[in-house]
Amino acid sequence: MGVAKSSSIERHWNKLLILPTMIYLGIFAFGSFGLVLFLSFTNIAFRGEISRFDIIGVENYAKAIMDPTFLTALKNTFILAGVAVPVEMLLGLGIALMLNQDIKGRRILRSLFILPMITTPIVVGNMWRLMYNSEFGLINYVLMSWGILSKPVPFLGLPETALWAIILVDIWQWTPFTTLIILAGLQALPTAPYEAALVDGASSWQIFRKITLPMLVPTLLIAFLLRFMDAIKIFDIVYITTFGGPGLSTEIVGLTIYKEAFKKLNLGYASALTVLVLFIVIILSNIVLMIINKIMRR
Amino acid sequence: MNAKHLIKIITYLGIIVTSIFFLTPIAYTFFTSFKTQVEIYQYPIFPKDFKLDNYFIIFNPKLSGRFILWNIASSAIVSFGSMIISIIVGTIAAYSISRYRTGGDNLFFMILTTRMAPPIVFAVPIFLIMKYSGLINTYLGLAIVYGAFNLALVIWMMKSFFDEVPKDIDDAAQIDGWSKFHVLFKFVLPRVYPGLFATAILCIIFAWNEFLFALLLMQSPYNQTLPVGIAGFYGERGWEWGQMAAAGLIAILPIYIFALIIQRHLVRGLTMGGVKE
Amino acid sequence: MSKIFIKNLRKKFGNRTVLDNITFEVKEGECMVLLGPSGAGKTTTLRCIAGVEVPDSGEIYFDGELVNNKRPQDRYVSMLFQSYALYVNLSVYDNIASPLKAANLSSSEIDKRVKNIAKTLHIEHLLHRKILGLSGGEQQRVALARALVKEPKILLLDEPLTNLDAKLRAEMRSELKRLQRELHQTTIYATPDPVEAMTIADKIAMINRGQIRQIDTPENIYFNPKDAFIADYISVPSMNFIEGEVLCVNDKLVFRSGDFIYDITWLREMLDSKQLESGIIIGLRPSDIKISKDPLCEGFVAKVYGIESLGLENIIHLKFNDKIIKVKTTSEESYEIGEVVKFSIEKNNVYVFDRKTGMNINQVKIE
Amino acid sequence: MVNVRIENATKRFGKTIAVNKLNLEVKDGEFVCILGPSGCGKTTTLRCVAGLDKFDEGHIYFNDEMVDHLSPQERNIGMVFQFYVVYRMTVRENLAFPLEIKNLPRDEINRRVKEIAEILRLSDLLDVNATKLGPAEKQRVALGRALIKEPKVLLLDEPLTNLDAKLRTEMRIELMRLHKRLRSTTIFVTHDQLEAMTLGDRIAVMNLGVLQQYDTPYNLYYHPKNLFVADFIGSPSMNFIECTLKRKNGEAFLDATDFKINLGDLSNVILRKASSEEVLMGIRPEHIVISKENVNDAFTGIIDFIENIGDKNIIHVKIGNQIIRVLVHGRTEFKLNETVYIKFLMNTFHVFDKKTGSVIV
Repeated sequence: MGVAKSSSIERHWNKLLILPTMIYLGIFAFGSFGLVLFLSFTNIAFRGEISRFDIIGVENYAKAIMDPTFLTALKNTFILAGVAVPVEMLLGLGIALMLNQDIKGRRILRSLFILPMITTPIVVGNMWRLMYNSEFGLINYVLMSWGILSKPVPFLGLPETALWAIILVDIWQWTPFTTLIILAGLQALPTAPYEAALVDGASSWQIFRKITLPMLVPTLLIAFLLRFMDAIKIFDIVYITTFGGPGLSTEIVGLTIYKEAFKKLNLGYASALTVLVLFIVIILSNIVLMIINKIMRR
Repeated sequence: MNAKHLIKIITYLGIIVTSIFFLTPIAYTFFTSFKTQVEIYQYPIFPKDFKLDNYFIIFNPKLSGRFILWNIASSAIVSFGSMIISIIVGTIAAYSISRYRTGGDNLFFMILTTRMAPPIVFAVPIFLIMKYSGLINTYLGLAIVYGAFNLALVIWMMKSFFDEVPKDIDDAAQIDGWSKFHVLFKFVLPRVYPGLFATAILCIIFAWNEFLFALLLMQSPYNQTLPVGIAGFYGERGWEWGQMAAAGLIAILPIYIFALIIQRHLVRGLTMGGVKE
Repeated sequence: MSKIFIKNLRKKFGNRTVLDNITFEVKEGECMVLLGPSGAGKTTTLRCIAGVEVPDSGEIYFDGELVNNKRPQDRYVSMLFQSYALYVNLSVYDNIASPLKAANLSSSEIDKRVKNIAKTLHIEHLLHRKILGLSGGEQQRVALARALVKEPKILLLDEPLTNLDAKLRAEMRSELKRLQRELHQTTIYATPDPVEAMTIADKIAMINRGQIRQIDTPENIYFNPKDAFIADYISVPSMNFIEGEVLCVNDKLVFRSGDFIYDITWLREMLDSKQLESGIIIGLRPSDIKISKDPLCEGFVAKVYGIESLGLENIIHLKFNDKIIKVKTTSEESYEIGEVVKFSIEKNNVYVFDRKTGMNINQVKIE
Repeated sequence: MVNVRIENATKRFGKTIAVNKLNLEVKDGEFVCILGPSGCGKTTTLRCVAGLDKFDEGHIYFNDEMVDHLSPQERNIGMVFQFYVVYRMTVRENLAFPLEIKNLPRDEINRRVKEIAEILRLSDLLDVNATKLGPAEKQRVALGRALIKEPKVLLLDEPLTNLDAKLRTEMRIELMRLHKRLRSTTIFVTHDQLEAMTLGDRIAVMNLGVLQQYDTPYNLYYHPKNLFVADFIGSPSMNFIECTLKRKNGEAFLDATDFKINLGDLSNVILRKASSEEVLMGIRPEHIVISKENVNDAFTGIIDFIENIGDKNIIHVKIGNQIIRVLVHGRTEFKLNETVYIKFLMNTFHVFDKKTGSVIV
C-alpha cells in the first residue's frame, strides 16, 4: 500500500532533497577516489599537459613501501599526532575545569581562547616564524634574557628541534578546540550528582575523580577522535614554516604527496601514496571507533 | 586558608598563564606589524610607535608587488559562493536525513568519511578534474571544491538543528493542508534560521582559511585567495617580516569578528553536531 | 461530520508490531476513546487515520469512502498533538489561520472563522500574542482552535491533557466533552488515563500491544471487563488479584490460595474442566472489600502493612499470605501499621478470571 | 537525631522572592512535608537546609546550633533528589560512597552496607551497576546512600514524582514504614497533596514563598486557614460560591443570587468577624448530598455533566448560573439534564473573606 495518488514530487520528496548531495559527493568523493585509484597504477606525469601515461601495475606501491621519504613522513605525522593530541587533551581538560568555575570575565576569556583555533593556518605559521626567529624572535629573546639560552637557537632550522617546534604550534592552535568541547561537556553535565556527592560529604577531588570524570568520558572520546583525525591532516603550517626541512626532519605525508604530484610532477606515484594514506586513515578511524564503542558500552 | 581558596588561587594563576600562552603570538604579530625592517631588530617586543607603513605598503601593488585587495576580493567571492552552494545543497539533504533517515547508516559513514579524510588525498584527482573541465583558475571552480568540503559540515550541523524541531510540526502543517514543500520552507526552515546563519558563517570561515586547493587551483596573482597571497614575503631585502605580520592580521580580522558572532554554535560546528552547547 | 471505519489495520516498525489487526467504527458525532498504556499503538492509529503514517495493510474509510491513498492534506481531518505542535514563529492568529490559508480561503472568511473559534474557546484576547509567552493551558487552547477551525470531518486528539497540571486537566476534561457534544464532532481521543476515558468517551476501545481488547461503553468496560488486564487498567485504585486453585470438596467448589479459602460453589455453572484444573484468578476492587477490627467478625485475618491517604478516604494495604491487598475505607476509621484486622468480600463484587488466559469468566453478556 | 529550626528566612533570586520570612520548626523524629505548587519556594527551602543554597536573611539551627556557615559536607545530612541520582558504580559502591569518604574501616562499611541493603531490599542487586537499574530501584539506592551515614536530618526533594503511579504508591508505603523504624527527622518536599497527606506528621503549605499553614493533615483538611489551603488540599477540589452576607431578623444568611444559605448558630461569629459583605462560601464535593427527591432546605438544580473517576462520580449540578460539583460514590443512577436536589451537610462549609482570602469560619 502506498500513497499512490499523491503527486510524484511528494512521493519522492526525501530522495529528491538528497539527490543534489548524492551527485555532488558522487563526483567529488567517489569520482575522485576512483580516479586516484586508477592513476595509482599508472606512471602519469604532468607538465602543463600529460607527458607520460602508461599502466605499470603495482610498481608505484612497491616503490612507496620502500621509499624512505614516505616512511619518514608517516613516522613524523604519527609522532606529531601522538604527542600533540594527548597534550592538547590534558591541557584542554585543565583549562576547561578552570573556566567551568565561577570566575570573573569567564565569557570574555572564552571568546579570547578560541582565537588560535580559527586563525588562518597560513597566518599561524607566519606568526610562529616570527616567534621562533633566531635573530629577533620573541622566544629566543625571552629565553636569553632569562639566561636559559646562551645563544640564539633557530628552532625551526635544526633537525633536532624542528618537529617539536611544530608540535608546539599545533598545541597552541588546537588546545582551544579540546578546551571548548570539554567545557561544553562539563556544562552539560547534570548538577544533581555533583550536589548529591556534596551532601554525601565528598571533597572536591573526590567529586572530580569519582563523579565528574566518569560522566565526562564520552565527551573526552569525541574530542580525542576528532582531534586525532584532524592532526593527521596537518599541511599548511608545515608548508609555510619548514616545508618538511631541514632534511626530512619535519616531512609529513601531506607534504610528500604534494611534492611528488606538483613539484616532481609524478602524479601516478603521488596517487599511490594517496591511496595508501587513505587506506591507513580508514583503518585507523575504524580502530578508534571500535575502541570508543567498547568503552561506551562498558 | 582552606582547599577552596587554594583552588581559587590555582585557577586564577592557570587562567593567567593560559591567556599569555594563547594570546602572545597574536599580540607579538600585532606589534611586529608596526615595525620597520630595521626596528624589528631594535625593539624586541613593543614597537617604537604605531606606524602604519607596513599596511600602506602591502596594499600598494607598486610598492609590494602583491595584490592584497584582489586577494581579498577573491577570498570573499569564493567563500561566499561556496557557502551558498553548500548551504543550499546541504540544508535540504539534512532535512531529508533528519526526517526520513534517508540513506541510513551507510550515508552517514559516507558523508563522515569526506570530512575525516585528509584534503591532500583529493589533491591529485580534483586538480585533474578541474584542469580538464576548464574550471581551473575560476572562482566557480574553487567555490565548487570548497562547497564539497563544507557539505559534510552543513549536513551534520543542520541535521542536528532540524532534529531539535519536533516532527509533530511537519505532521501538523501537513494535516492543516500544506504540501511537503510548504512544510519545509514555511514552517520548519524558519525555526532553524539561527542555526542556518551560524552554519553559513562557519562555511565562510573554513573557505576563507583554506590554503592547499587555493594554491593548486588559482594560479594568477590576481585571483589567488588571501592565504596564498600572503604566504611568502621574501623580497629584495630578505624576509619582509613587518609586512608579513600586517598581511596576516588583515587576513584574520574578519574571521575573528565572524567567530565572535557565532561563538554559541562553534562547538556544535567543530564536532559536526556531536556536542551541543 | 463523518463516520469512520477502520478495518484490519497493521503496522510494523522494524520487527516490532505496533498495530495488530485494528478494526473499529466510530459513528457520526461520536467520541471514541482509545485507552491503553504508552506504546499500545494509540498514537500510531491516529497518525494512520491522519495520513502522516502509512499502514502496512488495512483500510480506512471516511463515510464509506476509502481514503488510504489520500494525502494528509486531502483528508480534512484535524489532529491535536500531545506536544501541541504550534508554530512558534507565527502569532496565535496565524497559527489558527494556518489550515484556512492552506485551503486558500478569502482573508475575510479566514478572519471571521478565526475570530469565531477564538471566541468559543475564550482565547480572543490572545490572538495577537506570540506562542512562546503562553502558558501550557493557553497553548493547548490555541492548538485546539487550530484543529477545530477548519471544521474537520474527524477530530483526532492525542493525549491532549497529558501536559497540563492536575487541576487544569480536570477542568479541561469537562470542557472538552461539552464542546465535543455541542459541536457534534466525530472524535477519536487517545489517552492512557482511565479517568479521562471514562469521563469523555461515548465508547472506549481498550488497546494494548497493538491489539484492541474490548470496545464498549465506559460503564460496560468498568463493570464487565473482558479480561484481567482491562479490569486492572480501568480500576482506580487498581484491582487486587489473588491467584489460586479450584478444589472440589464434597459437593462444594472451593477456591484456595495459601490460607485463603473461599467458597465458589456459585460459579459452578461457569467454570469448564480446564479452568477447574489450571485454577482461576479472583479480582477484587479495593472499594468492594470490607474491613473490620472486630475479631468475631467473619472474614480473613490480615495485618495492616501501610496506609495511603486520599483525603476523605484511606487505602489500607493489608499483608495477607505474603501478598498486599488494598482496601478502601473512609478516613473516619483509623488504623495503625501492624494492627491485625479482618477483611471480607461479597460474591456480587468478585471478578473471576481464567488463570491461563486471563479472560473474565463471569462476564455478563450485554448486547 | 535532631530538631531543625528555620528562623525568619528569606531568599531572593534577583527580584523574585523565593522564600519570604519563613519560620518553621521540625521536631526531633518528626516527618514534615513541605507542600505547594511549583515555584512556591519549597525546594529552595530544602536546598538551604542542605547547604546547597544560602538564605539571604535568617538562620537555620540544628538542635540550637546555628549551621548557616557550614558547607553541605559539614552538615551531616542525607538528601534524595527528584531525579534519582546514582553514581556510575555498583549498588554496593554507591551505598559505601558516603562512608568511604569518612575513611571508616572496611568491615564497618561492609556491615552497614549489608544492613541498609536489607532494609531497602537491595541485597540481591549489590553488584549490579546502579545506572542499569529501574527508576524505583535507583531511588531506593539514592535513599540508601542518604540513610547509610545515619544523618541528623533526612531531606527528600520530590523523590517519588518521577515514578509511575503504581511504584509511587508502593514507595510511599515503604517510606512510611522506614520512617516508623528509623525515626530520623525528615523533611519531605512535594507538590502532591495526597502524598503529603499520606506521609506527613505535619504539613507546611507554602505559596509564593509564604507559609500558609503548618498543621496536621486532619486540620488542613477540616480547618483550612485560608482560601489557598482550602483549594489546594482535597481532590476533587472544593466548590467556591460567591455570596453576599445579608441579615434578616437578627439572623445572618448568605445570598448566592440563585439560592440562600442560612447560617443559624454561626451568624454571630460571622457577623463579628467579617470585614465586608463580600464573602466566598466553600464546600467540598463530598460534603454535599444529592438526590432525585426533594427534601427540606434542598436546592434544585439540573445535571450539567457527569465525570466518572473510577469508583466515584463527580456530578456537575447547575443551579442558575452556578455549577456545583458533588461527589457520589459507586455506580450512579443520575442522567444528564435530570432535575436533582442537593443539600449541604451541616457545619461542613467554610466562609472566607473575599478580599483577604482568610477563613471566617
